[in-house]
Amino acid sequence: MNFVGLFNYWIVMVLMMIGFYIVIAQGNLVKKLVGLTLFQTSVFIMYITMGKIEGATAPILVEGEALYSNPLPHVLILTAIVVGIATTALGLALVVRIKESYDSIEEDEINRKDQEC
Amino acid sequence: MYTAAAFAVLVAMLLALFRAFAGPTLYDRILAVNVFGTKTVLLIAVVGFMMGRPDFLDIVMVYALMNFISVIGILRFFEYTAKNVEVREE
Amino acid sequence: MELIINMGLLSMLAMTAIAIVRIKDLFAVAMLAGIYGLISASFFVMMDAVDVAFTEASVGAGISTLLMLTTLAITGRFEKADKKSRTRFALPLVLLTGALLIYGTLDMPSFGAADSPVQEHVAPRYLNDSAQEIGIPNVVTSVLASYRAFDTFGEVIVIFTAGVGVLALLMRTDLPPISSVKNTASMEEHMVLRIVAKMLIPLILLFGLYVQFHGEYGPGGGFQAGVIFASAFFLYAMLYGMNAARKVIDSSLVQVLAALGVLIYGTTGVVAMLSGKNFLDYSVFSEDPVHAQHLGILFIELGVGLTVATVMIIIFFTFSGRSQVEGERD
Amino acid sequence: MEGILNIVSWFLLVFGGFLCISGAVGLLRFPDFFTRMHAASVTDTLATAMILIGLFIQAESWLVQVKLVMVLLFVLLTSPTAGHALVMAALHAGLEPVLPKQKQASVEAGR
Repeated sequence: MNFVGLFNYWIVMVLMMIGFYIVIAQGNLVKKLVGLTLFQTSVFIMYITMGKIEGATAPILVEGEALYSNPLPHVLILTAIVVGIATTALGLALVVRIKESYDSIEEDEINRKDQEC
Repeated sequence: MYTAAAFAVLVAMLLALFRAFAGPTLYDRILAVNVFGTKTVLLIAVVGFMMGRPDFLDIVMVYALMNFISVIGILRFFEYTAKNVEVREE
Repeated sequence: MELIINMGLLSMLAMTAIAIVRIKDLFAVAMLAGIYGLISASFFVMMDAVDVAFTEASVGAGISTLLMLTTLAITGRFEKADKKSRTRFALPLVLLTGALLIYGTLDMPSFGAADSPVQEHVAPRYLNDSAQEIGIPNVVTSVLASYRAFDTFGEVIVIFTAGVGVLALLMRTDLPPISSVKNTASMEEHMVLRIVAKMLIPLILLFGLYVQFHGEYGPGGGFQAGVIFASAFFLYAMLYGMNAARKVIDSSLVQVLAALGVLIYGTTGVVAMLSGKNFLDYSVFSEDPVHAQHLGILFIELGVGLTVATVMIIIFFTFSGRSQVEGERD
Repeated sequence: MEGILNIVSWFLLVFGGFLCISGAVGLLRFPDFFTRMHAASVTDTLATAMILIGLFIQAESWLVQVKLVMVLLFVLLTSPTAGHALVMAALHAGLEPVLPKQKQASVEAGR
């Protein structure tokens, strides 16, 4: 088995699953958003890993370098990071509103209060 | 020798990470975050030289800046919210 | 050696993620998320993605930690223990999915291979031709701002919309006028911090401008510059209190500027259309095609920087304003 | 000349690396927050200065050297400030150092 060649992808999958676990198993809404961030970052790492070429250098052209890593994943991920923080902020804003109307950010308590009404 | 320095910084990062996991007080964690940030600054600087592209020191600057800002932020919000909260966790 | 650093950083990422699962103190979780951002940004530097590392360092380690903490100031610090029933269901599901995904990776091209499918389509064209067509050394910027500028336009609008959404959810119109409130800066006792910050803020703003306009030649550009620019204002607001910051930055002006950034970007495209070219075809700006590309990239990076900076300021100030109101109510 | 500079920078880099590790060991092993703070902040500043100066000697273009000096100044300005703020916050929050038994007794007697 190609350990060195696939190690990055395995870590990506582990991180992805940890994020997934937090989202489905833990009830606190802020923690869920942290889990989403973990998941998101694992995808970033996967893209960037794919763009890397052994022995290449960063895609900013200089004299005397012939081999550059793939710039396209960098562009996609760069914008994705900023969009990610914007959407996380939106999620956190929703959490604040939920806290104000339910006085709790635990999923179970919110569900229970919903059923009581 | 870049290799030696980079490796040493990496080990230091690992140790700081363990302190961040262990706590026990929140201030220990903040300290660990701060140390970790400074070590990242060093790592990126050394790695830039190691890979032969030392003109990326702009990134190092951002790391130093963000490290400072996040420590200030943590302190501010901690003081702001936790005036009456126990220092020790749990 | 680079391989060892890579693996070390990745293992640290995994350890941090596991610690995040286990720790119930959400303040500590926010801090670990900050560390997670720092590590992944260092990893991006190792993978030659300097622009991405730039963005992740400022966003993942800086801004998102601050936002989490501001939220926690309102929602409370501790999390309830996990429910047994739920973990019993979740753990096997996660393990199964993970095993399937890892089985899937066995067919992936090996890390760093120069002949993997990703490298063989459009990337060689960008790398070989962008020097003649666009004339700037940073290929990431030329792809971002010229080849795929329409895509970036979409991203900018998403960011703008998120800012509008946060405002719609959290804005208070009933905030008392500035002069009537006592300045409730919680860091009044930190004299040293305040003086150092006073020295740093102009430098940070200058650095932000450098990143904005040097993005064609080195790592950087509108996205990163916007975040750095905004962070100077965050520093001011954190150390001198929200009221002082509200005096410096008029919130309605910031909202107008956020829209203006999108407008600059869109206008650049529409001008090209009105001159009979395609949307965002920069060749209308000048006779010399390379010069025209330079001008076009300058305009849209300006739009991006403006929108990102102002949206970040809007988000942070709206959150902090909310927590300030909450604090006074208690 | 070249050779001497190389040796100096080699020494600075390696010794800076050593200081990093020793500070981190202190951060991990010391008994309470204040001693950990001491270990971390003292070595942090020195190690950063040493490594950055070592790189400064190796740098080939003046632009890189200017940037290194900027980073060094920035770190020298912010790192002690953050440390100061942190300790002050901890003291205000009522965190107390762990003292040896006799000292603890004398402190309590003094109250």
